[in-house]
Amino acid sequence: MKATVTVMLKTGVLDPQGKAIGQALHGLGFAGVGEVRAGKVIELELAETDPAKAKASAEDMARKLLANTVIEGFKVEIA
Amino acid sequence: MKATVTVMLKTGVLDPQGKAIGQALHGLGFAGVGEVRAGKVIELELAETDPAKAKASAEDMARKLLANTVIEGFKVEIA
Amino acid sequence: MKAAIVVFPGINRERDMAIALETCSGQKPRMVWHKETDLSGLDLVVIPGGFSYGDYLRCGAMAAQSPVMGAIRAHAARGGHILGVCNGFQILTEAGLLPGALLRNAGLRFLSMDCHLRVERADTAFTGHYQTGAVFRSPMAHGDGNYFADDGTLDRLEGENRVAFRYVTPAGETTAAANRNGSARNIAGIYSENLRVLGLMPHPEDLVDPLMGGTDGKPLFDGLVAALAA
Amino acid sequence: MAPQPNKRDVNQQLAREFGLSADEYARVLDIMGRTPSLTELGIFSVMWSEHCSYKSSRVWLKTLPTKAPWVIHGPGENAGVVDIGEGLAAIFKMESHNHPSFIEPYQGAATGVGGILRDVFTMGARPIANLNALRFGDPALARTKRIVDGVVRGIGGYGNCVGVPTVGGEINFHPSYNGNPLVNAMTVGIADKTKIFLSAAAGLGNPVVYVGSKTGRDGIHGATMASAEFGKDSEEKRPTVQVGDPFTEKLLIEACLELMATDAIVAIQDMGAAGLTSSSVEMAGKGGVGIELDLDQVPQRETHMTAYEMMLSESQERMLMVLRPDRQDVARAIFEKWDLDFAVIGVLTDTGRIVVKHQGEIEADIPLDPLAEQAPLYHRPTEETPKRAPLGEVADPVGLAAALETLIACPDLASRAWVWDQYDSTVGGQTVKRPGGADAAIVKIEGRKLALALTTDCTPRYVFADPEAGGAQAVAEAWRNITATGALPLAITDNMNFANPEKPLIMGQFAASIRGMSAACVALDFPVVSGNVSLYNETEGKPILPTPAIGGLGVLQDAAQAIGLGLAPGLDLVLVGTTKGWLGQSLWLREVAGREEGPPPPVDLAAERFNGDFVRGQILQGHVRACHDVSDGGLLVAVTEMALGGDTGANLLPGPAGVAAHAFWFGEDQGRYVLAVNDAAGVLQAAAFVGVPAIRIGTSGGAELTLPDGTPMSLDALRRANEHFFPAWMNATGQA
Ligand SMILES: Nc1ncnc2c1ncn2[C@@H]1O[C@H](COP(=O)(O)OP(=O)(O)O)[C@@H](O)[C@H]1O
Ligand SMILES: [Mg+2]
Repeated sequence: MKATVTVMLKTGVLDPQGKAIGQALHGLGFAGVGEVRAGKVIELELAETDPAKAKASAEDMARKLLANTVIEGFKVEIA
Repeated sequence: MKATVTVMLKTGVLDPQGKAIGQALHGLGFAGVGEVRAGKVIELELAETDPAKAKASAEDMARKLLANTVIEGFKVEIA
Repeated sequence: MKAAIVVFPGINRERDMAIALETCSGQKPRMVWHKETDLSGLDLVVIPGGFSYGDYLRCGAMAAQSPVMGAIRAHAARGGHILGVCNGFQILTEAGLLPGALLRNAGLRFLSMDCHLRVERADTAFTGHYQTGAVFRSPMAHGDGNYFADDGTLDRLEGENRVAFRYVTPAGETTAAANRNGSARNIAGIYSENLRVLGLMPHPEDLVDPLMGGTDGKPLFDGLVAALAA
Repeated sequence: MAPQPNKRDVNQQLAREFGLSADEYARVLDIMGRTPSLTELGIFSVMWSEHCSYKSSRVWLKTLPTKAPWVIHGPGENAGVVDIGEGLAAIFKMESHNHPSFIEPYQGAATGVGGILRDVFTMGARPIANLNALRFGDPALARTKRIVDGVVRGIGGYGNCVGVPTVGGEINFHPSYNGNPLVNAMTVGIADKTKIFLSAAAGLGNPVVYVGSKTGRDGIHGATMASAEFGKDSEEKRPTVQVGDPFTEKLLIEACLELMATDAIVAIQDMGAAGLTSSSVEMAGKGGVGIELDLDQVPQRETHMTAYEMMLSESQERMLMVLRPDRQDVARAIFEKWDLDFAVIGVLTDTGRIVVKHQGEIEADIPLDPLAEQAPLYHRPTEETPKRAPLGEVADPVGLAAALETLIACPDLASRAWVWDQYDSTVGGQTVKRPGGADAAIVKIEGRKLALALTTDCTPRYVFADPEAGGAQAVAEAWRNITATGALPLAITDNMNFANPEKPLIMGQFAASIRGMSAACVALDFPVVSGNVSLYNETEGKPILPTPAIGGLGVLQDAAQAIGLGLAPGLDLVLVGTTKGWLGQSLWLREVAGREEGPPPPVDLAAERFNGDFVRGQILQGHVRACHDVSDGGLLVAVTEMALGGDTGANLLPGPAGVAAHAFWFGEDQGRYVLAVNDAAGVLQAAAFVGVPAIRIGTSGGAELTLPDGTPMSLDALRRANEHFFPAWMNATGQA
């Protein structure tokens, strides 16, 4: 199965990269762009075939390594 | 609307980050982890209310700025 | 002083650190490979700078999961002293041995230049050879040195007097311009509760020889030697 | 099973797509005595490419002076090796990554740094410094900005991560580089001079070992791939940009150096351009042995890779070694400790052939001698660049103050701090003079007093106007920059960046540059020990300025003797060298008078040497507190840079009668230095005694630069002007 772990900075944590992207988009003439947040996505090929177990395992990976929960939140999707 | 742009390295392009994450997961004892790919996700708040237009606009942003199309591909989701 | 330097794959300032420690203590530190698990009998464990695991994913994240971290925790639990510089600081926060996190520099660029640091307290093993309020120069070189912690944590750090150093002007003022990486409250380094674990972003170890442009960093190591020499 | 590109018909048409001329293909047929396989054709095409065979440049490169008593290995090895005393050798080379940096600036520059590092540590040296030489197009173009941003990030991203300090470099802007930036990277390493590792394979039956990263389809020649019939999944197989992995490189450095401390290695070579092909062919060829490769053993990142793809892949961070069979296990253990792939992929034979096997088939079987000896060699026609008409009198339109303000703010002279602030220049703890601190970077050898002085130099506008004088000037400037720190110049590496050699004028630029460089190398005892050639640097028929970038290396017995360029208060300023007021091709002429005309300043090599030896002597005797050579922008710019460098003003005296003020202060006459000394009288007397021209031009002190006409210029204002360009340019619209 494929697990996709999306890691974003928590609200309240300053995101200079998101801010810079927002500014650059304005500079390029894109109007109507509000807040921009930048995060990471990690795609994992898992041998596990049970979606629930795969999800639990990916969440475990996220907690232990993929996200730093002091500053980041995460979300796991299984496909 | 919210647009989520996911940017991943194209297949065939070396992904040193993904490789290192994969090794670290093995080191932590996670079995059954195959290929790992690391990418970026950019969440954009858009003033646009028409989903099709929002998507087209986000794709344009991805091509012009968010993705480096020489080595990266992207995907846009609208919510 | 029995000191060791922990080497993770990708660490690259271990030799700088060894030179500084040897210069000030006259003894070569023990170099510890990240797969070792016994750090008993040491006075000081240093996690030096560099790019452990390439800084991939997050700086310090993978190193914080290394086998040696168990021994480092045990050393901390024994009341041992730990110094984490740059990547070492990032690793200590990722491992939860120090609070907060180090985010991308506010300007999103790597910063390699000298900065000025103000010593917030001179009564720790690390700062005994400085005066409180003293300002010293130090090289820094990092892409992710923007110290972050939530307000509650920051208030607690300040309340407990656990801020070790702040980025300041040469005159000692905590201005925004002096705080190039955007750190919360100009924080450049912090202590653990027992004041025996210090993490900081700049590299005092690269300024212990007048040939390299000064000895501003030397008192930190001299102080450690004086405090920890059994 | 994926379609087999190896089954593609090989014929003259395909050979042309692979870049082989009809003649060259005929020679291939002759050598092989049959139609080559696709893999064989691929091997011939890369080995006979300009990049690997130096077919257009070789006849000229051979004329470069490459010998001196201190040269241990000149051109021909992975990098040049010079004896620096105390049993140590400095190993260094410069290499271009121009085209990749245009396609993908970050990765192009990053992999350029990675590649040159491997050329140096493959010889047994620990890399201790990186430098670079960069040329970009017109700053007014958005594209230029994007390229500069990416290249600078890429160089920093790779060098900072591997932990080798980036200590120097140079940057020029000119519209001729609009579609073709130049990214030349240089690495310097240190080794025990009795433990230099070479690439000549030896020992029948010895294992051929592959270490490092896995092989993917990176950088396989674009034209080749695009025209091959790959079927449905051709998108997947498009040539891919090489991505650098500095973390793996760092592990590779440590693992190789650890292995080199044993006696396991017989020969070693990095896999650079044309990867497995050039490394295996060159190692076997140099050793006069045969080699057999079993591609099934090659660590692979992707599935269904063909022999052709594996042989031509330019995946980064890989090395090829020949090991002593009884030390194979020692070696394997070291690479496993560092989490790197280690695979025995072949064996040395006595056949004199390279044989490549894959999945039970022989994919290539080529005799090595003819592959090397019958490689094409061209004496391409040359045409001399016409001499420029003399400039004649040029009136001063604005005066000294306004011209100085313009010059120090212009892109070619503006402070590069924005750039070097992104490079870790102190890692290693041995950087005595950082970027901006002296004319050459000074890096000490750990645990010793001994230090190296390092610089990169070239003034392409001079080379364009007069390739011979420009070639000599580039070498002379490198020598002068090293001298200005007190170090003794020892040797150079070069990176010959030129346009299309099939055009006689371009080939003429190349030949004349080599002549000029050679003359300077001989006169200054400054031989060439390594280098690189990058041709066809043009887009849409627009050639770049000819750019023979020079990387210079010098040595200082005691790092404490090195001096910087920053002024301290209370010193006398002495100008060494003759000033006629040469404005031809000067920056003043271009930036202030708006003209790019005239011949460039002539280089009097005898005077250059004479003046430089005098200056170095004064420095080593301890008479000089700061020193700066006079180059781009002329004397007033040099003094301003010294003032800003030391945050100390100066009071300048009028120049001699007979030279117009603007020509005296902005002329770019060669062979000159500004010295800041305690005692001008002593230095002037010493100069007079040996016949070196020297005059006192002012004193240092205060917070202003007071021009000879009495105009005070505040250092703060000058600094603002000098530091404005890069940050303002880069922050103009947000960067992601
Ligand atoms: N312009 C030059 N001047 C002197 N030596 C050169 C020049 N160009 C190439 N060389 C030498 O030719 C050899 C092959 O260079 P190159 O193909 O760049 O090596 P690599 O395969 O390591 O990339 C090296 O020894 C190099 O120093
Ligand atoms: Mg090589």
